[in-house]
Amino acid sequence: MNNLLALIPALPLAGFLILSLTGRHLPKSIIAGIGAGSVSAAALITIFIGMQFLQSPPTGNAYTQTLWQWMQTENFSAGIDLRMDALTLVFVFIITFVGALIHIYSTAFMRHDRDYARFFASMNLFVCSMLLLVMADNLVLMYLGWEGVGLCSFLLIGFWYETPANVAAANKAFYITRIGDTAMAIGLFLLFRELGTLNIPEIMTQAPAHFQPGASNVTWIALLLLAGGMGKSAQLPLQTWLPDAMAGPSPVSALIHAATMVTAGVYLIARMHVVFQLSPVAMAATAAIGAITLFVAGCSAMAQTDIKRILAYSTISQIGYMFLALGVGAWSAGIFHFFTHAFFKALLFLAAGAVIESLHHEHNIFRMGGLKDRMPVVFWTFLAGAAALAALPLISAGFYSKDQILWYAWSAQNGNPMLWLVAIAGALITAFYTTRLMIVVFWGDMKTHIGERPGKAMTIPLMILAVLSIVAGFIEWPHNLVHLSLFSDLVQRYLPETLLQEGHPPEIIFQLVAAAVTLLGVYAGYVLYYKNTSILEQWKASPAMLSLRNFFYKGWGFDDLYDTVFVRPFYFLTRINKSDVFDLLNKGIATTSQRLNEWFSFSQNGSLRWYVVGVLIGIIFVLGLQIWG
Amino acid sequence: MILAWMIIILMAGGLICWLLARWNKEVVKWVALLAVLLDLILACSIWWQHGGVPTSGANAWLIDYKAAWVPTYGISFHMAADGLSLVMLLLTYFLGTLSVLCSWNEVKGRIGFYYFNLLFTLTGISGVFVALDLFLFYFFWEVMLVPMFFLIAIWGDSNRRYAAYKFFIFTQAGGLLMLISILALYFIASAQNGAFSFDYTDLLGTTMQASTARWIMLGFLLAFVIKLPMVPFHNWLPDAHSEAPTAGSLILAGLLLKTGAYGIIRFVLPLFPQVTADVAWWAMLLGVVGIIYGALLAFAQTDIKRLIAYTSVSHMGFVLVGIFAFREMAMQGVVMQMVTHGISTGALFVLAGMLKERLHTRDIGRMGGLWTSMPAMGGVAMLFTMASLGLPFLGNFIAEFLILMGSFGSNVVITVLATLGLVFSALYSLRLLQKVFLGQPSSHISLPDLSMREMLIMASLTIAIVLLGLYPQPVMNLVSPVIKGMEKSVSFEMNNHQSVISIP
Amino acid sequence: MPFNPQAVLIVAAILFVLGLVGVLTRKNIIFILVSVEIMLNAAGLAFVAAGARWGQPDGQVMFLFILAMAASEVSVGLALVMQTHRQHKTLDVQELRELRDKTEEYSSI
Amino acid sequence: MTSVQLLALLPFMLLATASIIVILLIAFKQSHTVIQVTGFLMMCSVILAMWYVRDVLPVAVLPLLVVDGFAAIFTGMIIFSVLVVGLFSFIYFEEREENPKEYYILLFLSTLGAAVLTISRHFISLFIGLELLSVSLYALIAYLRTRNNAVEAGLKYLVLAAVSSAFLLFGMALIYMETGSMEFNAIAQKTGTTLSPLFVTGVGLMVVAIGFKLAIVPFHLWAADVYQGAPAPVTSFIATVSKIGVFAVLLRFGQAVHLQANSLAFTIFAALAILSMIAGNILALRQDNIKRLLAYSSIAHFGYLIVAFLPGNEAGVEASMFYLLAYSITTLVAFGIITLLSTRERDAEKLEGYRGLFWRHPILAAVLTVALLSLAGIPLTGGFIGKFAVLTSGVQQGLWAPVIVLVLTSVVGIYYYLRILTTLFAEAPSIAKKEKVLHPFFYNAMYAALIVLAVILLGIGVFPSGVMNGIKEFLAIGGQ
Repeated sequence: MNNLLALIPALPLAGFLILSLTGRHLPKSIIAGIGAGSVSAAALITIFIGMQFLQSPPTGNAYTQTLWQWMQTENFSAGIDLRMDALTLVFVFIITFVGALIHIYSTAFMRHDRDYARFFASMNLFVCSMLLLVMADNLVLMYLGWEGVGLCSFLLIGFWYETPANVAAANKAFYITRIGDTAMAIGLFLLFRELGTLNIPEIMTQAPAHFQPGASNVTWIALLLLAGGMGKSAQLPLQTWLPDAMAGPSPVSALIHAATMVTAGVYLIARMHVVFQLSPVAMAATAAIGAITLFVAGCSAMAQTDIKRILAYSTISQIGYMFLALGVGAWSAGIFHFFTHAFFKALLFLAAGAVIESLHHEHNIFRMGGLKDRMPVVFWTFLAGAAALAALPLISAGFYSKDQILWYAWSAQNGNPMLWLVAIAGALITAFYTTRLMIVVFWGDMKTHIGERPGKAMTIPLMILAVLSIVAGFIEWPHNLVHLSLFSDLVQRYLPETLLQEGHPPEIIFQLVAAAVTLLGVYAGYVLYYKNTSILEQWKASPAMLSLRNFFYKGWGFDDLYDTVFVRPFYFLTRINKSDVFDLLNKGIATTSQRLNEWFSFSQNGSLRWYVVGVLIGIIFVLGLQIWG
Repeated sequence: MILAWMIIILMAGGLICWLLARWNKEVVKWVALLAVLLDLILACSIWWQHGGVPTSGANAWLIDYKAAWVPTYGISFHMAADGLSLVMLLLTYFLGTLSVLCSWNEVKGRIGFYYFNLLFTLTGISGVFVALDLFLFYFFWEVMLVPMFFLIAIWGDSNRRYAAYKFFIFTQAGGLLMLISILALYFIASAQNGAFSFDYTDLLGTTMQASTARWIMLGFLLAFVIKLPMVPFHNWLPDAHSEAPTAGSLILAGLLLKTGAYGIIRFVLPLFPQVTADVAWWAMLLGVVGIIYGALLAFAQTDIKRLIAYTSVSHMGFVLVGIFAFREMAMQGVVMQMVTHGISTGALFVLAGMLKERLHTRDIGRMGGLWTSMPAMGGVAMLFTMASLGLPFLGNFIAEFLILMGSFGSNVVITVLATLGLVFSALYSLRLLQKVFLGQPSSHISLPDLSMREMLIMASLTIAIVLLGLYPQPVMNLVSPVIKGMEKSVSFEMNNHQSVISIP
Repeated sequence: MPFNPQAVLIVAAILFVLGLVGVLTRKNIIFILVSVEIMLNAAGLAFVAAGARWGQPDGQVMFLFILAMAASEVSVGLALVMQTHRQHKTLDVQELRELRDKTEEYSSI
Repeated sequence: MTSVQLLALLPFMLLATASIIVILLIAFKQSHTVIQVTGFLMMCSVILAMWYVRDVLPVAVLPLLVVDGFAAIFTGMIIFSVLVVGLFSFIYFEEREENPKEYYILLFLSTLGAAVLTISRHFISLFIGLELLSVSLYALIAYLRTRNNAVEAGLKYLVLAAVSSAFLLFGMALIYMETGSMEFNAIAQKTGTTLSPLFVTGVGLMVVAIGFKLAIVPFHLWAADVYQGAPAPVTSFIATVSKIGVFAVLLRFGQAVHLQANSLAFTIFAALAILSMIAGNILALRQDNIKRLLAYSSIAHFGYLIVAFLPGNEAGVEASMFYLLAYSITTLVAFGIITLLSTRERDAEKLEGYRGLFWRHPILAAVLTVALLSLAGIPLTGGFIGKFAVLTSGVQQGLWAPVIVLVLTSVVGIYYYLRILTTLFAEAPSIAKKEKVLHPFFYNAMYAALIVLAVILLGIGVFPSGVMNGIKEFLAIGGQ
């Protein structure tokens, strides 16, 4: 069983190697076979292992496999060691399973592309690194995966590298995440200095003994790790790269920038939960960042016109929910939301991709419309996804996960009403912009003529995901309704229980409020964009609303801010010093010696008389030394 | 003796190349290749014999060869190799082979003299790595200068003369100051031992007042940091690197810079343990300055080889930080950095050379979108830019990670600043990639992708860097006894009097 | 009257300086040669004085040598003067300035 | 005059007879070749004689001369240099001068002067040697009276040399006045350790003459002009033989009266050394005329030599001897190549003329490269060991100021050597037409000689111990 672990990342890796080395000479069918096949095989193995795990839990609730000694010095050693426990299982399942679906979808979606092989090579490499990230037994190996997914995201965002904008977006993504990574690296150094190890289980066991709760060092560690997470998961203030990252192909957005990579931060925090629990400050920071992010991103999502940007901002905001959940100590709820979110957000991106492709790469939702009847499959699947995103009560997976978070935001150990308020506002906004998206894209009259419709290879994954984004929620019900909690039981083999605080209102009230707010949001969307759009016209007239809209549209102007504060000064600094100030020193020396040479040469003017004077000067000098020396 | 043979083989090979060139141009290349390969094999055989055996710290010498040279001055022909030297030798001959290969078609004129110089440069370098007699060391230190000067001055680019002068004069200045220091140390030691000797082992135990020691140590250190190079003594590097022919840049970046680091590790630390501890803080500071300053300048450059040259300044900053952290882990990282930087930056210079062969320009403004026509080269370039920004699973990551984690224990603030270097390295690396290989194809004439020979070069470099990234342990095993031995003499416990600033 | 070497030495010094001034000030090569002779003889005088002070013949011996040397020197000198006159049609030393640093002709590097 | 003394003086007598023989040969209308060959043989015989008599050394020929190991070494160097110079001279003068024969008389005479300097330990012998050297040099410099401003050079040298020897004589007179003796050791005994101001003034005046002959700043102004104006072989003679002789007597005098022990004299020499190192190197920086450039570099090099003179101990003497050896070989090589490349009309003194030499005459260029590297003091060459020895003696005495200046200025110096090197290796403008060799035998002999010299230069650079031991042994003979 343990020996199978290595296969899971190894298969995509093999796929990557084959495709990158020989890919350019292979026919597309074989490329597709290798690319999608490797991931699917990995998915099957995962499911197999998962079955085993559920039926007969291994000792210590984890399978482990040691491949080889990576590096070892006197007091530090890191190995290429894999580990599969409950938390890992959830992530690996999502990565391989959703990944496989997306690969299958891509085989059709990318069929016209010149660099077919390069695409699948990069995708496979991504899956491999992502798997390493979540299966790593020590933080160094995890950092390897962490950087690896960064690389792949860079490669895939800039996949169509001939358009400068795409390359710029790719670079931006890499730079900003790199900032987070650097913070995380420092965190690792500090952690190592304190504990003398980077092996995750050892950290989990030693940390409580070594730090007393709230100690400054552990807070620093937690905050630095959090910063790393914020970078990868596009949380404020490092969120600006994700909307631009939509420059990549839609499957990439679905896999990397919705389902898996962007949730790496969530994984990191959950993985290091012991450290975080030791530092209330860090927990509070996590929750606060989550709350602010989900609100800010939600607002931005309302104003976008590019379908993928809308989804991107909604992703940021949903991950905000996850951070909020982790922050308040609702560990399983956070992971559960990741679980459902992976399905419906991947679905939404894939469906959006289908729409975009059949509308000749039209991204602007206001030039879409009326697709309801012409692309029924896409419509229904998209609807399912949208419902989940908006968290329609009871019938959507999103409800079950998000409702938990809302409830814990108030009532969990570190929760408080403020957080709940923000979260509920976020829910309202989410429902609103989801409805807006649905109505504008699928209702109304058609504005762009449809090209070729998506084929089976694209629709089937859509359907599977659609089903999942309905039913995935049913494995975990609110305690007061049905007593079914398969998911939390599973993940709480690794994560701690969610502790509630005393004296909070009964849960049912929260559920009703949440449901009501969601419906309200839906209704608002319905009114504004379908029933009587005149209101919008009035708003467009008023400058205040317009500027507010632009403010949201620009994502609260973070980009301009960073541009003025960091980018421009940096460029200026480098430009003025292009020719290295220190070089002036050498140039100075050179010119001085030239001058000296000229002066000395005057003495060599060929005049005999002057030469005698030279001798005279010499003798005067010598005698002078004797007299005054 | 085998060490002496390595030197002799190279020298003989060089002379043969020069003489043969009159009759046959083709044979010359093969002779040169053969000579270097032979040495590579010899080095590997040493590794084979001694690599597995972890020798005890005190006498970590795997091979030791000594013969009288100038007895009147107590100068002996003393060569020895421990793990560190061996690693450096392996690197030297590996890159040496590649340098011969990559000048295969690039160099047209005066082939014989070219390979003569190439092989003599390698001679000097490998001599530096094995010389244990300080006079001999200085001797080789200078020997590697002159042929390199010719390589730059004769086969270099448009501005080659200026670059060659600068290179020679900078290094010569450092070298002569080191010579004075060597002499001073020599007399102090001989006054104590009663016997005149330039032998490393005899000079090791020398005791002197702090002030004297500081001056002498500075003499050594200056020579080495100029070679390294450390800001503000780095100005020779961009010119030399950008003007030199490809093989020249490869050797400069891959090997010559390493002689500086090697010198610090081999001589400065063991000979002057106390005073080095006193300057450690400043050295680390300048190292960090180098990291960031080099990165900023690299970002600004438009000449591809200049850009890569400045990245070397940045990377060598890590070496400086690591050495003066006085931690075994950091020291391991330093050695790794010497090797991996040699490989990765060398590879980048080779790529630059290939681009120049195809496009006849070094200006990245006139490149762009080359991936379309040269996907293989693009892929390799991607790999090595990633290496230079320290991506895991490539060797450079191991090096920088160990250096930073090691020095974090000894000086937090410096290390944090140095870690910021990772961000800057991402900036310049991606910019390089973007300007050269990505974006709209500037020229529509399709360029030939990697040839078989170039493929061979790049494949070997790639394999090396990936192997070092995924399984660096052999190298670390090789050097750990050396570092342990130094730990004894230098007593890394010095770092307990350093400022360990704990975070508030 | 008592012999006072210091006085003679001073006289010699004065002679010597006179000769030097002559060398410095005269334009004509022949006069320069003459001035040099004066300087040499001043030295000779000093030697004689020294020899007299110690009551040794060495001073005079040296003087003889100096005379001989001066003669030979002048002979070669005059030969050169003739050549100079033939080639440059002048005996002005300031005219002899062909050999000097020609900074204006230096190349850039 | 005992037989032993006569035996000891045998080499010098041979040297004297050499010039007489040449006169006779001219009288009997012998050809240039014959004279050349005879001269060559005579010089060889001198060396053999020196070797033959080495067992009886040291022999003092009271009161003027002393023949000891010290003298033997320097005379050896001088004769060796003259051998090479004579070889160079043949083609050069054969092509340019209708009657080249008298040249050899003068050459051997001035050689005799230099040789006498090395064995002189008395003011009179010193004076005679010096004048013998100079007076014949005046004629030598101006020997090719019609070309290349030789006469101007000769005249300048004559006037300045005469002035400087006037200073020398006056200084001697002062010292004699003070001490009542003209013999070095006697002077040393008279003065003891504390030197009276008059004495030091005398030394100061003598320094003028010595400094003038060695071309030390500020008595260096003649050097460039004379180097440029004189025929190339004569220039090499000035650069080597005369300087060796004068430096020998300076060393001997210094050793005898413990000049360096006197702080004042020490300061004077240190100052002169520093000045020479700086001025020489700076002056050479952008010089385009190789002969002038070598003049300036020689100024710098004698600055270095004075650094080795400053300690005034055995190590210093050995160092300076080795340095002089390496330096004279190097200079001979350099001027030999200039001679070889000179055309009938003008000497090959323009740097431009050397552009791309390596691709036209690879061997010559290689030899010249070795010479230049040796001048620059780069390892593998004798020049490096020389500089190393000098530095060693300096550091041992802790003469930090001169040593540091030495290092820094030699860094500056490297620049102009590199300039020549890069010119040598620059791409040739156009393959110059091969002018046919007139005297193949001597041409090839000279070619061979140059190669041999280069090899020797490398040899003493890599394995200096043989030479060093030799010097040590001879000095052991020395003790007066």
